[in-house]
This record gives sequence, structure tokens and C-alpha cells, in this order.
Amino acid sequence: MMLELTPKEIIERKALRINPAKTCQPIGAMYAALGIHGCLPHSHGSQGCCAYHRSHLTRHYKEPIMAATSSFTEGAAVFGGSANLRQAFTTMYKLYNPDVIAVNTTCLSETIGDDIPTIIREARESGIIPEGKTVIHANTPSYVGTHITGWSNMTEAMVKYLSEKTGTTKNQLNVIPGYVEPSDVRHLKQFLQTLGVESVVFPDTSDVVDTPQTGDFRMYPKGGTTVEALRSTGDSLYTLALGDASKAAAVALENKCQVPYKVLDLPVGIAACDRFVQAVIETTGIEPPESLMDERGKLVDLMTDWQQYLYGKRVALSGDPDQMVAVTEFLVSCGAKPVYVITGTVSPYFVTRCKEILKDWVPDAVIRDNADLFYLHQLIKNKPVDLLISNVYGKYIARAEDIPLVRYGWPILDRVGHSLFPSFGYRGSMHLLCNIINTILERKDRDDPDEVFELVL
Amino acid sequence: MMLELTPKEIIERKALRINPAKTCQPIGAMYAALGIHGCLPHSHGSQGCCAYHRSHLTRHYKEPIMAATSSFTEGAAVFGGSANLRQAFTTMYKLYNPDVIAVNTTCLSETIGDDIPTIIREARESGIIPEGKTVIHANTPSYVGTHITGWSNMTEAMVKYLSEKTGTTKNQLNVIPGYVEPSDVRHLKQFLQTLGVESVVFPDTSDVVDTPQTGDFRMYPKGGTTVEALRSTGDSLYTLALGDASKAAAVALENKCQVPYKVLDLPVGIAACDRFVQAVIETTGIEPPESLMDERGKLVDLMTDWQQYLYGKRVALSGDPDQMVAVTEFLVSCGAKPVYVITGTVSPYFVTRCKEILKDWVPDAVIRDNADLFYLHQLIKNKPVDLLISNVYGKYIARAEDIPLVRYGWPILDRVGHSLFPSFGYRGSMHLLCNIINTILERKDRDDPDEVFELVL
Amino acid sequence: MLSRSPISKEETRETVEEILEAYPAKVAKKRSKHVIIRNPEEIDQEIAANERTTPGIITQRGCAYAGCKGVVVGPFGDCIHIVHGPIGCSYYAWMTRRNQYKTREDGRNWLNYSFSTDLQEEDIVFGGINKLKTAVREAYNIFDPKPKSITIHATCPVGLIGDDIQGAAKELTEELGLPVVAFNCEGYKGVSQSAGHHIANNGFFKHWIGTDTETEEIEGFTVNLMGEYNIGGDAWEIERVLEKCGIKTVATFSGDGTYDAATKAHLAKVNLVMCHRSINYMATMMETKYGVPWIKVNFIGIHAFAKSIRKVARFFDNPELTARVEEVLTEEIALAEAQLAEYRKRLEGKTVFLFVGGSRAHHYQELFADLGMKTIVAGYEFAHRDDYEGRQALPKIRVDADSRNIEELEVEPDPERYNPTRPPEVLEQLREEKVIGDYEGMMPDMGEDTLLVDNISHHELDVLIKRFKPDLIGSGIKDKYIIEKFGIPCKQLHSYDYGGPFAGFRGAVNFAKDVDLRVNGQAWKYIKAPWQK
Amino acid sequence: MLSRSPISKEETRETVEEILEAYPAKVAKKRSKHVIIRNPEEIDQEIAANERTTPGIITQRGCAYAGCKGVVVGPFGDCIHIVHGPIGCSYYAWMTRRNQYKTREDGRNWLNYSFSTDLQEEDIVFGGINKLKTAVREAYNIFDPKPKSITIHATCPVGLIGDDIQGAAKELTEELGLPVVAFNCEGYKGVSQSAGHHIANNGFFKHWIGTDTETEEIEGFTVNLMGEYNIGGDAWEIERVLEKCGIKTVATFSGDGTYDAATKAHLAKVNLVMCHRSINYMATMMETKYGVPWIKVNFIGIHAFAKSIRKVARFFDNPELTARVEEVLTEEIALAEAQLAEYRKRLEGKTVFLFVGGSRAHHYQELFADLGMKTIVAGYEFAHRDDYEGRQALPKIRVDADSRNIEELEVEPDPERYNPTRPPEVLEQLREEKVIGDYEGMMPDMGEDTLLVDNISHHELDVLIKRFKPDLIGSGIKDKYIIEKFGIPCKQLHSYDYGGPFAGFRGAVNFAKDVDLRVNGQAWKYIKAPWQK
Repeated sequence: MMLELTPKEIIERKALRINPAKTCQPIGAMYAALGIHGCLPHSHGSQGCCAYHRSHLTRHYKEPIMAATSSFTEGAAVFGGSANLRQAFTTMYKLYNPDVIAVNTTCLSETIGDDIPTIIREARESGIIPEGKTVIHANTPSYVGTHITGWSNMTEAMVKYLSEKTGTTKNQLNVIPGYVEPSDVRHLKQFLQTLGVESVVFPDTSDVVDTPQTGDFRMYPKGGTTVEALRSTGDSLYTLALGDASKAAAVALENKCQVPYKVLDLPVGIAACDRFVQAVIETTGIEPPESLMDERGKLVDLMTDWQQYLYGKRVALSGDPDQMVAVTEFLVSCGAKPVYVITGTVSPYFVTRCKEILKDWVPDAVIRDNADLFYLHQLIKNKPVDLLISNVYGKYIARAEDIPLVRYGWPILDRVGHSLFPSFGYRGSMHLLCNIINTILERKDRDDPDEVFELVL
Repeated sequence: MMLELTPKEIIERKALRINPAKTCQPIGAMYAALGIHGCLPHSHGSQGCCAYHRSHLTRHYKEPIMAATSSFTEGAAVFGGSANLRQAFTTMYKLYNPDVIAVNTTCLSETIGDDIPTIIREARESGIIPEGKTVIHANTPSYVGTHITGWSNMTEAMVKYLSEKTGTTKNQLNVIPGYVEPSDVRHLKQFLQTLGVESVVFPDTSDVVDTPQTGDFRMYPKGGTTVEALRSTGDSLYTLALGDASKAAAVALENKCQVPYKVLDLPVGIAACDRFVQAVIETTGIEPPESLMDERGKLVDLMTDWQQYLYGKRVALSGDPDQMVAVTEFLVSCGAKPVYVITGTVSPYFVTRCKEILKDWVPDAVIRDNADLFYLHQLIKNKPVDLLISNVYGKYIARAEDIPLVRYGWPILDRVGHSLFPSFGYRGSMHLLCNIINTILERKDRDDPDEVFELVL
Repeated sequence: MLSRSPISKEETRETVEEILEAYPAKVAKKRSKHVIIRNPEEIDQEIAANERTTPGIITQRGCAYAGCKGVVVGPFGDCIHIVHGPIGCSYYAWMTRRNQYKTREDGRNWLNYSFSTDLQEEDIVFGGINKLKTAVREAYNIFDPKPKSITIHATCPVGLIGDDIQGAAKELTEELGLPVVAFNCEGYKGVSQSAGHHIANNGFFKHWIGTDTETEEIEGFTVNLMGEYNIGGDAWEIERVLEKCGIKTVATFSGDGTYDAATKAHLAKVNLVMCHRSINYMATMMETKYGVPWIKVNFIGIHAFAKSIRKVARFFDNPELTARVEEVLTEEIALAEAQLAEYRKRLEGKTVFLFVGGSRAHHYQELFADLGMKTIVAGYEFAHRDDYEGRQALPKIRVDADSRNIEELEVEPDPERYNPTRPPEVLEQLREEKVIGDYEGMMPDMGEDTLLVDNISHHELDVLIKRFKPDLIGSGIKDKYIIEKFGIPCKQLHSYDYGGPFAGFRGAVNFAKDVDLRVNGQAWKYIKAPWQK
Repeated sequence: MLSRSPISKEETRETVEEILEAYPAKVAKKRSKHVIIRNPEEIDQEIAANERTTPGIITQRGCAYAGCKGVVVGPFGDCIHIVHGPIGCSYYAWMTRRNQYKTREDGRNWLNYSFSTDLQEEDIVFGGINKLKTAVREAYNIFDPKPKSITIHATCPVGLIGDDIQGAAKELTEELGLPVVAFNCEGYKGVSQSAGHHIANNGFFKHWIGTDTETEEIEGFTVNLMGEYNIGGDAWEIERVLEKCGIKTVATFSGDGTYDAATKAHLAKVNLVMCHRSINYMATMMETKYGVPWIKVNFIGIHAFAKSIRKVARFFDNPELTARVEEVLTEEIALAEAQLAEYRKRLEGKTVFLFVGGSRAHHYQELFADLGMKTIVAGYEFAHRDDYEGRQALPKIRVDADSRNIEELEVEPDPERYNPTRPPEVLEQLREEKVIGDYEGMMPDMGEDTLLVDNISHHELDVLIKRFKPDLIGSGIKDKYIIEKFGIPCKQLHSYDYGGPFAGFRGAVNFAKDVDLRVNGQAWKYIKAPWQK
């Protein structure tokens, strides 16, 4: 039987991570970098890192993920990687001619202590980096934080390298969407458009990691936030940072260009979407149009129509902090009971918000950051749940414990739709909720004996 | 075990219908009528008909379905129903004040032979129908055709009663969407808007049977094609009739107002969507914009990315003729093998088109109109399939034979999403295809032994 | 249950006026007799019921076919029920009532099947009787094992085109050697489903009841469960408790019912009548013919259950049984109360409307009372005056054109098999105590100034919701989403919203949970956006 | 397989020029030695391989850790493999290689688990060795049954911070009483995964091989399956046929491999080497130390399978075995050919590129040939010159800075256990016949003017696709969707696109179906809209 060796008894571990609910920084940085138009992410370290990150993102998106590497060998590990990076610039500009190169470090180059800003500066001075080309970097040591930290750091780097305050304020909002799907960013842009708000959404992986099949490979697809738009973020009215992962960039933007910011939860679920709309109302003074209110009303309709199948359901959740906070609140608004909520990232935000959300409704919920799936599985073995919401790795637990699984978050390597259908906004929340409801109903149908098998639900 | 008594041996039945794949005309007429703005459908017959139709549509949409009835008793059955209808008009105008009343007959009033046009005329003359109010009717005897026929007849009635040719041609297309979901009509309107085409889509049940929860019941929701728009259909450039069910109205419009028409398959699946776009190109001269081509490319991407899970899969299909034709072609374009395709409606269109589509790829496919689910189940018992695509009633077969089921078509009484997420257009086709693929993968995961259980698919 | 309505008398009167004002004058006059403010001081307070719905009214009601095939006959799973008519009527009655049925050892179960003659235009023109006969033969031939009985249900056009389905049934009974029973339940008969119940009762009584002539006696405290349709498994929960008490169910009409049991029903010692409306014909006819008395019971609500089962114990008057019943009640009530307590905290004082069927609008008031909730408006969809006013109203009911057409069987005591199950003097005593043969209706259980609305229309519902803003409405599928669009949760009490059982003790706990999730469900709090508040 | 490329020599030359022109001059010069037009007339045609990838190149290659833990060591399911380093490396190697493993009776199976020390900044600063020891103890303590062995894999920073994982392993081996084996497979070692293979081979050879000192002999025609990783169940299909022939597998390195079998591997009579690149170290070391000869086999493709198993029969030279092998081949080939015929009709003459690993770019050419398809461009991701040119190239390979750092074990014949499994003169004869101890590489099997591209880069792939427009490309996950965006189907030949088995006879039929659906799949026809055509 699957994962049969996992014992029920939970022993606190001091050193051993089993079945992680996280990975390391560089992949997050690479993903963020893909959200810049015309950008080639570059991994400064052994070539295995880059291979793993590209493979992993490809498995999630079923799309080309283009990135280069400094291909360290033992020599570089001993003497430092600056020669490799210089060579890499030369090669990339000759072969791939990117508008932007976004360099992220790795545990190797960080342990060595390569000084990337200096290498970039010297490469620019020596003409290795051509005129007009943008190079940014983020330090993303694998032994600090997680893939979420990497995303934050690279997004912050966009601000640090590119945001400019010209003195002329633009009538636009900055929106930082969080480490989310291209479908979410796409929907977010539509949502803002519906609200009648001008905005710069960054990073923006839509039309980058969800490109059409046209018979013609494009190394730099048409999506991504342009450098020009990134520059203009310093002149915006306001920054809305969605999720804790987006906060660092918003803070950097305030420090650098004095653009005020609000940090909001990801707009997933009725309450979080409402707060997002309200924040837009408050920062821009717009009135939500009828079409948006209709979508909102449909989400509420879905919630009231189907509450009976959600009410009181014990749900286990594993995923990244921002997603978990949003889904936890969404489930509570639907009457479900998130009893175990874990994330692999260290995140006081996650712990505080989940506790706030659950304190009255599920006072004995287990909420743990810096946790892993082995622990979650043990919790479930000790007291089962009705539903598991998790990234793809939850499938082993779901099978072992015969629990219905809703795949949500990152990564999803074995199903299709996440990059096409958002969970953001009222509409995205409907999509997610339909998925949850239908999964519960599917299980009900499976388990109902013949004589109570229902035609209508 | 479910449906255990169904024998494998197939005996041709002359009289007995078992587990129908159809219902009778009036519900289709009622559904079409709901697609007129401000319309109260009225069922002229026993009150049971109206109760059944309202209940059934409500179970499918989880929405209020408002309709009135002539509440025949034995007296009306003997002496005719004109008094009931007159009384009904009086009651309806006093109590509910609809802009439009759409009367459909039933097997009872048809057998009696009530002359609806005369009753309407006389009611109008005697002032029972107030000035400015619209009353239309369709003859929908339950013993002729099916719910699809009823929808066709009521849609045709809209043309017969309302379409006008003023002599000034309008730069607009008429599009008749077929007996489809409000999500489909909504998407169709967006699709036409993306193409930059002015249009009258009728009937249009979006924003009628998929209304938001606002805490305020509206008897006549904001959706539905307006009488004004219906009038203007006589001045349109062209009519695009989607599906065979839409043909009658298109023909009537040509006869009455000389608007030329094309009949197209429902725009579900890559090829049918392409033909729809091509028809719009040919009738209006527009160029499809990039955003539309992107959606198209994403659909193709989905098809090429996931072909291996669809290729060669034996699929059984049951549903209404227009949906079945479209899905059959879609499946073939994805490499799947529709081996049994049935519909409950008598439909030479269905038979001809399915044969055309399948002749090379699945030459021994069983294609049957006027068939029922008992027969389909027997076919499956004789040679199993990998997937069943059907309305809700397929769930008994799916359970009995342990076949994965994709719910598609009408009605779906036990799952959520059909009224919110379309299957029309490139985007809707993606939604349907994702659903099919994920259903297949879910089954694969269920059936794979532990040692070949896959993380990545 | 007898507490006054929290809505003031004045407000209630104004509301009734508002309701009536909207109608055309004649309709208003008619409806005024169906909308009654409860006045416990008025002796024999009356309410109009079982009358025609005015055409054009948006009504909850269905037809005779629905009452016959859909409600009473359909649940028998070991028979094949063929609908003779165009396809729709068979299609719509296919599994939508949620009558649950367990396949017995003989493997017979056609509950998930839908059978129809699917009449076409030529059949309407030239007659459908041959098609019907062929269909019955096909149904017989296709299956193995054979059905225990085949029933035929006429829909609207069949009566008009003159198909002699009774003759065909007789012929086929002989030909196939199994009872083929035809029901002339055309949709236009009567004024609602109620006509169909009566027709179904008649058919069963004529063709099934007493046809087991071999079994002479069934030992023990035997009962039939009458008018219990096993929606959501209610019958199973009732039977669980009955069995625990030592009471044996012979037949159920008709939830989870089998043909064989039905043919032995006349041997049970007493009939327990749940839904008075749909089955009282059978109960009284069995009493007349076989001497089986009937007890009106209500197994919905824990206190109602206790009251009902004590009546049964009283009927048998056996010290052991009585002791066992009390033991079981103590145990079950304690367990249920413990579980209900938590819910009652959140439900106490909430108000309810009930617009359901022919018995549940009454029965569920008792369960809501168990939860501390007040039913402030109630009415039946298709009941008669006796269901409101009690059987004492029966003599006062005028036979009108619509009811005259429903056959009233002439029943005599069976010369050989009439067998009163208790001595005549005991029966007399029980009758006096109203233990047997009586039903007092809904009205006595409604508190002062509560409102009774018979055959509620959409318009009335609309006004009542806006005026009284109840916390919950018990109703059916057609109203459910109308009600909920007003922001008020609705509990379906026909289909149970696909939940259940709600009968008995475990059912009451189920129900409490279900009501709680609706009345206190978080989702409702989001109807208005924060910036709209 | 030796037919010329359908692309003209001139076109091929131009293409190579186009490829090289795009590079910076120095890089072009280097790459020119890796991109070779096959000329069968040239004796000992050379190709550069196993050299550094130029930084900035978008490459297929991974790292030593991937080759060691990911490829060779990971598949042993009854052991716990702990990755010592930051979390990513353990996370990425978690189940992504699809090595299938069946839980044995003892219930040990940690394949679906991922274990890591999850190093944090303070560990990097202060050293991680104590955390590693704690982690190993925790892994040991948590589980029951205990793992057969625990392995430790160092990732990049571990070497730099100086954690003595070998020392720790030794200490823990004694403490826990089970072999704890450490691999210094830091990602920067060597130039590709290949370094990791070598490190893994060394570790196993030192710590596992020959450690079963109790078993003295295993009877029968025994073999080890070496360099077979049971992707998609390949090993099981191979074993099915071997067993049918009467050949017994002792150990598999390492698909579906167990620790116990590995410790007995030295008792097998011959090693069958599938992936020469990843396992040849072990094969030669076992030959030296224990006298077990090795045969290079290819079980991919039905004719390749036949050729390979005949070599095995030749090795054992037993008439019964030989007869049985021929019998099985006749049966299996006939069955497979019958099924392949239909596919071959649709695939004949189609062209293929192959850019995979260290053996499949060669092996699959034989299977494609079975399907009538032509491999016109091929190259390995991380092979050495001997994999292209054959082992005769070995003496010519210069040891460079990157390979010098990978330990070469000094191996001597085991004084007690060296036991040649065939008489010396027979072995000599077999060696002369190239049955044992030889691999001729990919090159001899490539036809004139076909192209060999070692360590292909994205740019080269791009040019080759545009120029040669192949019908199918066999490659890996990173290239797959790039290739497919060009409108050309890609078959993943690392993960098999989550299909398989593709080895052996049934595998060949699976593969034919899989290739057919890609090459002839309907979906590709819709890439252009009708109005674009």
C-alpha cells in the first residue's frame, strides 16, 4: 500500500525533512523572471539546478521554459563563478539576444560568495552586456527560505533595478499578483479592466507560460511585464501587493519611490475578493460595475446553493502560505472546516492569518508553517479528513488514506487546467469552488450504496 | 448491483421505451421562452406538466424557473381549454404583469384541439390581453418529437410572431445558439463581440437562469433577448443557425423576411469553432483578432499536449443531436474513438453528420437516433468503453459498468458548473476537454497499481 | 407548539389583505377562504382545500399521474411500472422522488428504470392500446427474473383517445400469469396529485390487497407502515425503532415496498398511517373489509415519535411490549436530546414557514418544535379539509365536480377474512380514546395568529416572505431557489434536499444538523458586499 | 539502419555551418567537434564528448547529483536515500525518474518518500554534519521495518563547507548496524550527470557488492541486469522474456533493485549491460575483482533483443538454453511483428531525431528501425566518446581536469572470491567474438550523412528542426514543448511520457502505438486555422 511505512505516531523531528511541502529559492526566482517581457532567466550555479527548475516548471505548465545556466564545474566552485557568468553573458547575447537577463544565484554560488552586482557592473563596463540591455539579479540562496522567497526576491529585484520615480504621478495602480498561475494574472488584468482601473501588474507570466500552439516556437513570447511598464511603477498612485510574497517588492517600491502600498490576501474566495475590490475602490474611487457585481452574486449563489455539501466537511490543506490563507478563509465562508493547514515555508503571516480565520470556527485546527507532507499524513492518520486540498504531492496521501483530492496550488504535474482557468477573482473562485464541490459529490456517488445512489444533488 | 437486470442480449423493441434519452416538447418550449426578456412561459394543459418542467429545469439550473399553467381539470379536458387560457391571461396580467407571455401546448390541449391563435386573438380583442403586451405561442404536442422539437418550435414562434422586415437592413447578424447552456450563450455573445460583430442572439437564457444571489428575487431577471431585438431580426444581414434545432427559426426568418441563413454545427471543438469563425468572416468580412487566435492556439496546444491520453480511447456518447455531432467531431480531432453515439430524438441530421465524421476513423461505430439509454447500456455490456459522455442519466450505466463519466449536455442534475462554464467557443472547448482529460486521468490514477502510480502525467 | 405567532395579529391581517388585494376580485374571494388566521377560540375553524387552482396562478401543484405513479405506486421496486402516454411523464417521474429501495434476495429491482409506451402522433390518432399491450409483453420478455406485477399508468391523452387500459390489463394478467394493474390517473383528474393517490389506493385495494390467500396468520405485534414513502431512508429508521421495540412491519405502502408483502398486508394487526392524505382510503377500506384498524402516527420529531409509538403500545396493550417501548424511548430520546442540545442553542426561537404536500406541513411542525423553532405559517399543497380540520370535517365536505370523477369503491366486510384484531369492546374504547381511526388535522397544533395557507401561490409566498422574513422555509424544488434568492434558506421537505433520513431519533439529529447549516450557514452573510452595507 | 540520410550531404553541411556561425568564435570551434556528419568510410571517426558545456548555453544537461542519486542509487526501494543539502535537490529527484519498484514481502518501500537534511543558513555557516547524523538517526528510528541500507548524497554546498559525510557514514554504519553509504556527488562534479554515475558505481562497489559473504553459489543461468532502471516497467518485460528462456536475474542495477540482491550480484555468471554509460564502471570492476564478465545488450527493439539474448545464449553455450531461446524468440517475434505491421504501414520512412541520455539515443535507433523509421540525427546528452566510437576509443580519451576529480578505484582480483564463470579459453574466444567485454558505440550504426550531435544545445535543436523538419524527435522534458511548439511531435525517451514499458517485445508494440499516435495524431492537423491555409 502507498506510503505504508508512515507511522501514526508523530515524533518531532529536528533534522530530517520527509516529503517536503516546499522547494528552494531559485525556481521561484526563475518563475518571477519569466514574468518580464523578453527576459531570459539565468541560473548562476551548477547546471543541474537550471535543469531541475526548467523540468519542474515544464511539467507544471506543459510549456517551453527557457533559461540558461552558468554551468559551474569544480573549477568554478573553487575559483568563483565570475568567469562563468561573463562567458554566459557573451553566449546569451550572441545566441539568444534577450532584452532582459535575470540572474539568480544558487546555494553553490552563494556559498562561494560570488558578488553578482560587481560582475554585472564589470560586464557592462567591458561591453559584454550591450547598450540598452537590462540585467537584474536576485540573491536566492537555496538554504534560506523557499521557492516563495525566491519569487519575492526576484520580484523585489525588479523594483530595485527598474522602478523609477520621474516626479509625474501616473493614474495607475501597481498590482503584484503573488506566485500564481498565468490564468490568475490574466484574470486579474481583466478584473482591473472591468473595474476601469489602469494598472501595471508585475510579474506577469500570462502569455509566457501558457502560449498557443501555432507551429512556430517563440523564444520570447508576447507576454510579460515590459521593462517600460516596470520603470513606470515608481510613478504609480498605489501598490496593491497580493499575498505576503508580494510584500517585499511593495515595500521596496515605497522606500525607493514613495509609492504607498497595501498588502492584501490573494483574491480567492468571496471575502478576499471583496477586500480587493474595496481596496481598489478606496485607492481609486471607482464604483464596481454591474457586471462585476453579477459575478460576485453568482459566486454567492454557488455558495448558498451548495452549502450542504461543504458544511462541516473536515478538510486538510497543504500549499504555499498565500494560497493557504485564501483557501482557508474561502472554505470557512462556505461552512467547511479546515482542520489541518500546513505550509512548507516559514511564515508568521500564514500562522497569524490562519489562526485569526479559524479561531472561532475550528478552534482546535492544526496550523503549521515549516511543516512537511509526512507530518500532514500523520495528522490525517490520527484523525481522518473528508477532503484534501494540496499540490500534486498530496496524491500519495490521498491514495494511501482514500481521501478525495482537489489539486490546488503549485505544482500540479498530473492534471490540466490550472494554467487556463484561474482561481482569482469571483469567477476564479467559482471555478475552484465548483471543483471542490464536484470532487465531494464524486466521492459521495462512489460511496453511496446502490439504494441511496442519487439522481439529483 | 445497479441496473443488474439489463440483459446483454439486445432484442429490438417495437413499443417499449426504457430509460429514455429524451423528454417531450413542452419543456424545450419553456426553456426557449425563458430566453425572451420579461417573458412568462405558460403551459396550456394540466398543471402537472408545468410542475414537472419547472422542477426539472430548476434541478438543472438550481435557479427559480417561473412559469404558469392553465391548470386543466376534467371539465377543460371535455369542453376545451379556452376558458382556462382566458382566465390564465387575466390572472397573469393582474398578478405578474409580464411583457411577454409565451404559450406552449401539451399533449392534452393538442389532443383536445384547442385553437391557440384564435384564443389569443379573441383575448386581445376583448381586452384580456392589454395593449402593448406580447403573446406568442407554439404548438408543442408531447407525442411529436422531443424537448428539442419544443425548443425549435418556440424559437420559430419568436420569428413568426415578432420578426419584422422594415426595409432598412441592419449591420447585424442573427445568431440562434441552439438548446444550450446560458454559459454558452454568454460566451457566444462575448465571442461575437471579440470578433467585432453586432448581433442579435436569440433566445438568450443568460442572466435569466444563472442569476446572482443578491438577496432580492426578481421575477423577470435582466437577461433574455428583448422583443425589440427580436423584431429587428428581420432586418439583419444574415442568420447563423447553430445546430439543427436552430434551423426551423432560420428558415422561417428567410421565408418571412428574406434573411439568408447558414446552418452550422454547434461551435464546440476546434473544427466546428473554426467553421463558425469562418462563417462570420464570410458573412461580415471581419478578420479574427489576435486574442481570438490565441485562444484557438491554446485549444490546439491542449489537444497536442494531451493527445496520448485521448488517442484510441473508446467512448460512448448519449445526448441531444446537436451536442452529439459536435462532441463526436471534437473527440475525433483529439484521436479518441466514439464507438457508440446515440440520441433520443429522431434526427437524420445527427445520423448523417455522425456517419460522415466517423466513417474513416471508426467505421464500425454504432450511430442511432431515436434510441434510449437501455440500448446504449446493452451495447456497452457487449463491448465495453473507456469513457461515457452523457447527461446525468448516464450515471447509472457508469456505475453499473464502472466506466468514468463526463457529464455533458442536458440535463445535469447532480453536479455544478455547466451553467457557469461554457463548452462553446475555443475557450469552452478547452473547458470541456480539460474535464474529459482529467476524468480519464482520475481513472488512470485509480486503476494504476501502486508501483506504476505516476507523479507526473 | 401552541404558542402564539411572534407576528402581531394586526400585521398578519394586513398581510392577508395585501395578498388578496393583488388578485382579480373573483380569485381574491376564492383565495380568502384558503388563507386563514388561526384562532384557537373559534370552534371548528374552517379552511377551504382541495379546490381548483385558478388558471394562470403559479402553483406548487402537480397532477393525478404524479400522485398515482410518482408517489404511491412507483416505490414498489420489484414491479415494472409502465407509463402509457408520451414520453415526458415517465421521464419526469424517473427517480426524482427518492424512494429508496433495497434489492431483495430475488434480485428484482426496476426502480432505476423508466418504462413508457412513448406514444407518437399515429398512436394518438389511431389509438395506443396495441402499443401498450406490446410494450407490456416486451417488458415481460426482456427480463429474467420476471417482475412480480406490472402496472400501467395512463397520462392525459389516453383518456381522451379512449384506450381501454383496464381491459388490456385484464387480458394481459391472464396471458402473462402475473397481475397487470392499470391506473386511469390521467393528469387532468381531480385538482392535484391528491386524485392520483385515491386512484392508486383503489387499484391496489382491488388487485393486490388480500391476494395472498395462502398465508393465514402472521404472529406478533404486526403493523403495516402506510403512507410512508421512504424518502431518504425514513422507513428504515422507523423500522429500526419498531423492531427494537418488538414490533414487526408486514408491508410498507409504499417506500421500500414489495409486492409479496403488500399481498399479505391484510394480515397485519393494525395500520400505522403516516401520510393521512395519500393513504387514508386504503386504511379505511382495509378496516371495512378485513377489520384492520388504523392509527394515525407521526414519526417525525422525537416527541411525536414517542406519542405515536405509545399509541401503538396502547393498541396492543401488552405489558411486555409497553415496557419495551418505554425502555427504547428512554434510551433513544436521551441519545437524541443530547445531540440536539447543541443545535437547539443556535436554532431556538427561529421562525419557519411550511408549505409541503399533504402531511409534512403538519408533521414537521413537531420536529421544528423539538428544535425550539416556531412554525408561523403553514399549508398543504394538495390536502383536503380533514387534513387541516381533522376527520370530523369529513361530513361537511361537499363533493364537487372534480372529486366526483374519482371512483369511490364500495367495500363490504369480507365474508371469510374479516378478522378484527382486537375484541370489539377494546376497539370501541380505543376509538373513543382516539387511538385508532382518528386524525385531528394540522389546525389544533397551530398557535394563535399563525397563518394557514392552503395551496399557496407564488404571489402569496412573495408577500409573506417580504412581510414576515422567516428564518427558514420548508418547501419544494420549484420554490426553493425563489425563496433563497430572497436571501432566506429553504429546506426541501419533499426530496429532503437529497439528505435524510429525518424520521425517528437519528433522523431528528440529521435534520437538526441540516437545518442548522441552512439557518446559520456562513455563506448567507456574504449576500451584500462590504461596500453595500 | 545503415541507410544514408534522406537529407543531402550538402544540406547537412550547410546546416552544420549555420549552427556554428551563430556561436561566438571560440564556442563555435569547440562545438564543431561535437557536431559530426557521419562518414562510414572514415576509419575511427571521432567526436568530442564529455566536455564542459559553455556557460550561457541552454543545455539539456543536469548534474552529478542527478546522475548519482537520481539515476543510479535512487531506484533501490528498500533503502532510505537521504539528500544532504538544501531542500531543492531532494525535492526535484522525488519520483520524477519513474523508476518502478514493487514492494517485496518484507514491506520495505521508501520510493515514494523524499528525505533531506534541508540545510539552512546556519548549517552552511557552522557545518551540517551533526544535522546529517541526527537526520540519519531519525530516519532509522521512525520506521519499522528498518531500511536495508541508508545512503547519503551530498549536494553542491556540502563539499565547500567541508562536511565529512564519509566519516559520518562510517560512524553511523557502526552505530546503527546497517550499511550507511555516503556519496560525494556534489552538483559541480564533472560536466554532467555522468560524473554522478561513476561516483554511484564506486560507492556501491565499495560498500554493497560482495557483502553477502554467506551465499556461495546461485545455480542456473544467472545474470545481473546492469544499467536498467525500470522506467515504465522495462525491466519487468525484459525479465519476463529472460525467465521464459530459463535465465535468472540475480540483481538489477538499479530498476526495481533490492539491497539483498545487490549484495549477491557478484555471484551472477554474467553481467548484462544495458546503459553502458552509467554502469560500465561497475561491470569492469566486477570483472576484475570477481571474474564476472559482461555482455553489452540492447533489449530495446525486437531485433536488438534477439541479437542480445543470442549473445547470452552464446555465452552460456548450453544446447538446451540455446534451443529454448530460439523457441521463445520465434514465438515472441511472430506475435510482435503481427502487431507491429499495422503501425509500420503508417510509420515507414518517417524521420527521427534522437537526443537522449547516455544509451537510449543508440538503443532506440534499433526500435525505430523495427518500425521502418530513420534516425537522421542523434546524440547523447552526457555520454563519453566510447559510447559513440566504441570502447576502442578508450585509450585515446584524454583525462581532463573535470574527470580527474572523479575517483578511479584501484581494483584487484579478490584473493578468495575471484571465480571466472567460464573456462579461460572460452572467455578468450567470447572476447574475440565480441560477445563479452565489448561495446562498439553508436557510430557504426549510423548511416552515411546522418548527423551526430553531442550535448545538443537549444540553438542547435532550433536550426535542425527548421532545416530537417523531422517527423518525430525523441528527447526529454525540457525540450519536449519547445519541439512541439514547432508543430513536431516529441517522444520523451527519459520518462517515456509516463508510458512504457518499451523494452522487449510487448514494449515494442506499446512503443509503436505510442509513436503512431504522435506522428499520426489528428490534433496536429489543426495547428493552422482554415482561413490561414
